[in-house]
Amino acid sequence: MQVTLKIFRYNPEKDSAPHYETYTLEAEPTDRVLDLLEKVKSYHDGTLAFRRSCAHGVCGSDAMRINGVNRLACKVLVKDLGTTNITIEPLLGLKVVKDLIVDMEPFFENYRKVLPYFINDEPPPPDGRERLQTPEERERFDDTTKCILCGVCTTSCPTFWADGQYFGPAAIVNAHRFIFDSRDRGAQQRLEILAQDSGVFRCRTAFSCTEACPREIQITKAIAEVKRAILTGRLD
Amino acid sequence: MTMQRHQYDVVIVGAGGAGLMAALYATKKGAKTAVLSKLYPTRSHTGAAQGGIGAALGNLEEDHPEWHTFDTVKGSDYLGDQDAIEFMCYQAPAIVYELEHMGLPFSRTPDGRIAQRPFGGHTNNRTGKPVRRACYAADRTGHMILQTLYQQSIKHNVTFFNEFQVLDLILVNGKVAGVVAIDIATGTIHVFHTKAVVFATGGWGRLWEITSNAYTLTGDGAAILFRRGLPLEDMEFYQFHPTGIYKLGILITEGVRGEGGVLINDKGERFMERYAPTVKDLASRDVVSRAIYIEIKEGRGINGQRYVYLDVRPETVNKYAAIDGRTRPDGSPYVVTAEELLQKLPDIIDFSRTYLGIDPMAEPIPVQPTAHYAMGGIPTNIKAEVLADEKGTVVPGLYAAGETACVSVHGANRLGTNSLLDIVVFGKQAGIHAAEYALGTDFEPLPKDAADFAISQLETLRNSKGSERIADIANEMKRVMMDHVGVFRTEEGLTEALNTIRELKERYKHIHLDDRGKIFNTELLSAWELGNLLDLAEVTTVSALARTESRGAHWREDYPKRDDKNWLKHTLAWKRENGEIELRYKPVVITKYPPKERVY
Amino acid sequence: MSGPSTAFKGYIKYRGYGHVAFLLHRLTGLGTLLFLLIHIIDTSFVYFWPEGYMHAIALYRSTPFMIGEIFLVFSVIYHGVNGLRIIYFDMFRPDLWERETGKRSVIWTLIISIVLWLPAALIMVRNILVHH
Amino acid sequence: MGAQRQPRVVQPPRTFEGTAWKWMRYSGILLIPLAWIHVLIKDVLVGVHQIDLTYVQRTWAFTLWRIYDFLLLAFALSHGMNGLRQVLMDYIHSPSGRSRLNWILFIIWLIVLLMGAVAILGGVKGAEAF
Ligand SMILES: Cc1cc2nc3c(=O)[nH]c(=O)nc-3n(C[C@H](O)[C@H](O)[C@H](O)COP(=O)(O)OP(=O)(O)OC[C@H]3O[C@@H](n4cnc5c(N)ncnc54)[C@H](O)[C@@H]3O)c2cc1C
Ligand code: HEM
Ligand code: SF4
Ligand code: F3S
Ligand code: FES
Repeated sequence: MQVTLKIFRYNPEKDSAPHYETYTLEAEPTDRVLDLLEKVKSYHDGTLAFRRSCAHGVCGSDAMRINGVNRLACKVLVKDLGTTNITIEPLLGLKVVKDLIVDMEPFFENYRKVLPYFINDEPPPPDGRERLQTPEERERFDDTTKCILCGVCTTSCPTFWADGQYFGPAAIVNAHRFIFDSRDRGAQQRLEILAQDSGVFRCRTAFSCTEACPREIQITKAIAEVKRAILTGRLD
Repeated sequence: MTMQRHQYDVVIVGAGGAGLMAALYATKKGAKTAVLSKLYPTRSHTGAAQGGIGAALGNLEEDHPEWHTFDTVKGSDYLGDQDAIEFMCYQAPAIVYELEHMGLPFSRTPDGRIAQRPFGGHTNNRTGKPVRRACYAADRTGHMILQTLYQQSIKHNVTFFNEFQVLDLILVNGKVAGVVAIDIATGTIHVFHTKAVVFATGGWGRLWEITSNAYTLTGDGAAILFRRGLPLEDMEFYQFHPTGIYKLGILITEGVRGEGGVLINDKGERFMERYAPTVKDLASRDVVSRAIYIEIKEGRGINGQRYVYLDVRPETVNKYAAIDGRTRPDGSPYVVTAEELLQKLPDIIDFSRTYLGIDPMAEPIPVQPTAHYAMGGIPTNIKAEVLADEKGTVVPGLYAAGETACVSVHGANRLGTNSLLDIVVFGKQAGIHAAEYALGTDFEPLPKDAADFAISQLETLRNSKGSERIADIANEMKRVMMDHVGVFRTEEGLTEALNTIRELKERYKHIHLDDRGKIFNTELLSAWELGNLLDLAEVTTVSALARTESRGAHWREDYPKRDDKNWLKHTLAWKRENGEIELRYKPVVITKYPPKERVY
Repeated sequence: MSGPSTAFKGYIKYRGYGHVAFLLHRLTGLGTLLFLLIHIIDTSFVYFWPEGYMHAIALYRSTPFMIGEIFLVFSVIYHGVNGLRIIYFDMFRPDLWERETGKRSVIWTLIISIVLWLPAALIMVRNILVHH
Repeated sequence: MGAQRQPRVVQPPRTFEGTAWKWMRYSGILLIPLAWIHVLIKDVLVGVHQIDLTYVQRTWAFTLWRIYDFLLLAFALSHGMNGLRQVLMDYIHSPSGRSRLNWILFIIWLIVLLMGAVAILGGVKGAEAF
């Protein structure tokens, strides 16, 4: 089958403003959009720039806007798009560096603000073995351990588009992962940070994050749980 | 070209599991440390690892580091160095607990301990039956390790230079003086003046057409050192994982077979019974990959095609578990439900749905062997110090760890779960020893022309006037490697491959780039990476051609027997000034386990 | 780069169920607020400036304003139904913020709002026809 | 395992945004009857053509309606103005800008609230004349 790719192009070394470029190519219905981009880069225009690595949705490199929705290019097959006209644009809310590549640094900066690491200064068990955790306690935060920091959610969030100071869903997801880990002791600190002006209460439950997350993390639910933890102080 | 300089005690190249572990330890030891990675750390391919990390914790049944050691030696087809293997397997429990103390969210047993599952080649040494040794976090173990180590790096304020691709190593008087890197976002060249360097750049699965490896696994570290006159060890040993998704190569973890999945041919037979009567589908990877190839070759691929089925439907699992007499730890018969499998293997089920449109709970998954793991690489000792020759001479200040290194703990064939173990154990060693070395020595003066070689490499590519496209050369290389330097090898095929690779290296000199810019010139860097791959393809083939025996992952149809008399030794390959590859050999360290025939 | 212009670009170009609900909730909320402000002021004229109040009422009786009023009623209904959805999920059933239930609830909210609005709209349309 | 388990409670941090968030929800619930009944009666059942000074005066003759209208005024205005504040926070990012915004909205809120309140209390001017 033939597909038409309309790709956002911007090279700061050459272009004064972004523009769109259209490419027509042969594709299989089972091709990933990433395969199409590789094809364009290999045989049509080597200057096209995009990030990619694992090619199967686990590294989080190739988040971009495909037909108006944030996705990983390696996790969308042509047949799933339901059209042969494919528009590909960079993520919204982050500075475009070149073509489909955006500057992810502000995203990671927000992530680092929520203390996204295990905090527990108590000594581990004297036998040197693992801290115990029941399967139920482990299950409590399982969903949010899946995050690959792809940025799909945060850049689909209308609050973040408008205000880059908002920590964004990805940061909250990673805070959630620790807040609800029965072994962790940093919940108080994290919740205090998240209760501030740029924290969870900026979430307008726009839900785009949940709809788009390639790891199918129930983000809005996680955010609601964090809000509730802040308001009630209960972490169950 | 604009250039910037930096000075650090220790520079770590690569931010996968090995690099991050090294970075954490070097930073904790007080060395001023920088991590350079061409990817954001969390994009590293460690995150793709699924099944588990091996450690004889004995949380579910009796197990001992000694058994782990023996299994690894046997799995390596006796080519692994037994002192190193013993070291790694005895370190394993402590390091897994250490990861847990860093917050790694392992799956749990009902009594709250780290959950473990069986994996290929890991056995109870008394009964020969599979043992539960792989510590796991669902089928996302590598993801959790990578995330946890990155989180700890943030906690300990590790310095990162993200999207910095290292292009060259600077040695002065045989000692480390620095590395040269390009800031991908700006195209600026940076020279890092340093006392110690740890290479942790991962594997090079992109040499093959069907691979489980990321686009970015192009063997940069190994190729850089090779070009700098250092040897590469055991390059002929490259592992093909038996179960990659048909045509795509995406990995389906051995954990699927650990949970009871079986391989089925076109006649509906569980063919592994014939190849490995005791452990069957959980035989080690080389054995299973070859079995699949033989089935395909003998016309028993599904519909005569080049794949077989991996069947993990609950009814199939339960049927064969009953036949095998498999039990739960409490002695009850092993019976699974779709929910349980869904919980233990969520990502596998997701991959099958996304890429194949099938539900593995209702249909079997079409699989074929996929290029997966480099057993060989930069020769190191247990302290992760890089070795310059067969006598064990150390290159002062140079360290390597992870998949790019060859300690050698995997010998001719790696057991599943041993790589994640390898990267944390030896990543830690590299971090500690690099920091200790750096804190006790002075900087070598950095030569003025330090960056010249790297710059000239890039400029040659950028300004090349040819018409060859990178993709054409790469595809041809991948095809010939798949056909002739894959699971089965012959002198004829290897020779043909070598000729083709050398032709491709000629063609590579006449490539054409569309992008001559500086900012995010990923085309330029892909071209540079292709150069690395071609170099590695050549050493791999030359090493394979010389080894006239079959051992582990290196299977020569024309020499189908293991030949301990002539070949119980490691290959070391050098690139000489004139471009020729020179091979030399060094003995295998054998301590407790004399070579025996390997049956599963 | 984040900022108002990026945000407006996103509002227009981004596709998603929850996104539509968010936009409608915001628009209807702001619309209602605008009307409310005007309405409080004009109602206060009954005390401060009764003649002004009659002017205002006359204005409200013109057709364009009466059509606007139909939309106002929709706004109050939609904003209320959607507000209830948000409140219910947030405070009582965070688990309903899951992908499928979340999407479905957006559609149901719209359906319920329209069902509640239609009879009111019919009556109001009739009012317009009767008076003009 | 007992000693291991974290007391799964923390001191709930109290912030303005948290309170505002709760406020939007509580006032929202109250506004359902308040706003809907008001709109139903005034815009749908009665209609602007029936509404004039006399109508207003008749309804406000009942104290209950005055209380009702006052509650509606207070809740709707506070809910709406806080909603507007939240919306504008999206577009105004600097702390100084935000504090200026808060003051401006607060003043508008106060003035409008007072105007409405005075009217409800005072009723139709010169009503005694009727
Ligand atoms: C799909 C899959 C599943 C696996 N499952 C398992 C399993 O279940 N158990 C197990 O034990 N093993 C498993 N393995 C193997 C194991 O995951 C890898 O061998 C291991 O993660 C390699 O780690 P590493 O740190 O050496 O390299 P990687 O994680 O690959 O990291 C390489 C790093 O080097 C950087 N880098 C590379 N080149 C350059 C350069 N030129 N300049 C700067 N930086 C550079 C990259 O940015 C990256 O950060 C699996 C492998 C794959 C592919
Ligand atoms: C009918 C009952 C009402 C309910 C149940 C309700 C509910 C809500 C809720 C829950 C929110 C918060 C949304 C969030 O935090 O994401 C909200 C926001 C808002 N409401 Fe209401 N509301 C009602 C009536 C009104 C009225 C009458 C007005 C106008 C004065 C109004 C104006 C607003 C505004 C402007 C916002 C902010 C919108 C945004 O943030 O995008 N609401 N409403
Ligand atoms: S929560 Fe989902 S969408 Fe957001 S960064 Fe993580 S994986 Fe990506
Ligand atoms: S898209 Fe944004 S507003 Fe909340 S529900 Fe998701 S974070
Ligand atoms: S390339 Fe890794 S997520 Fe798409």
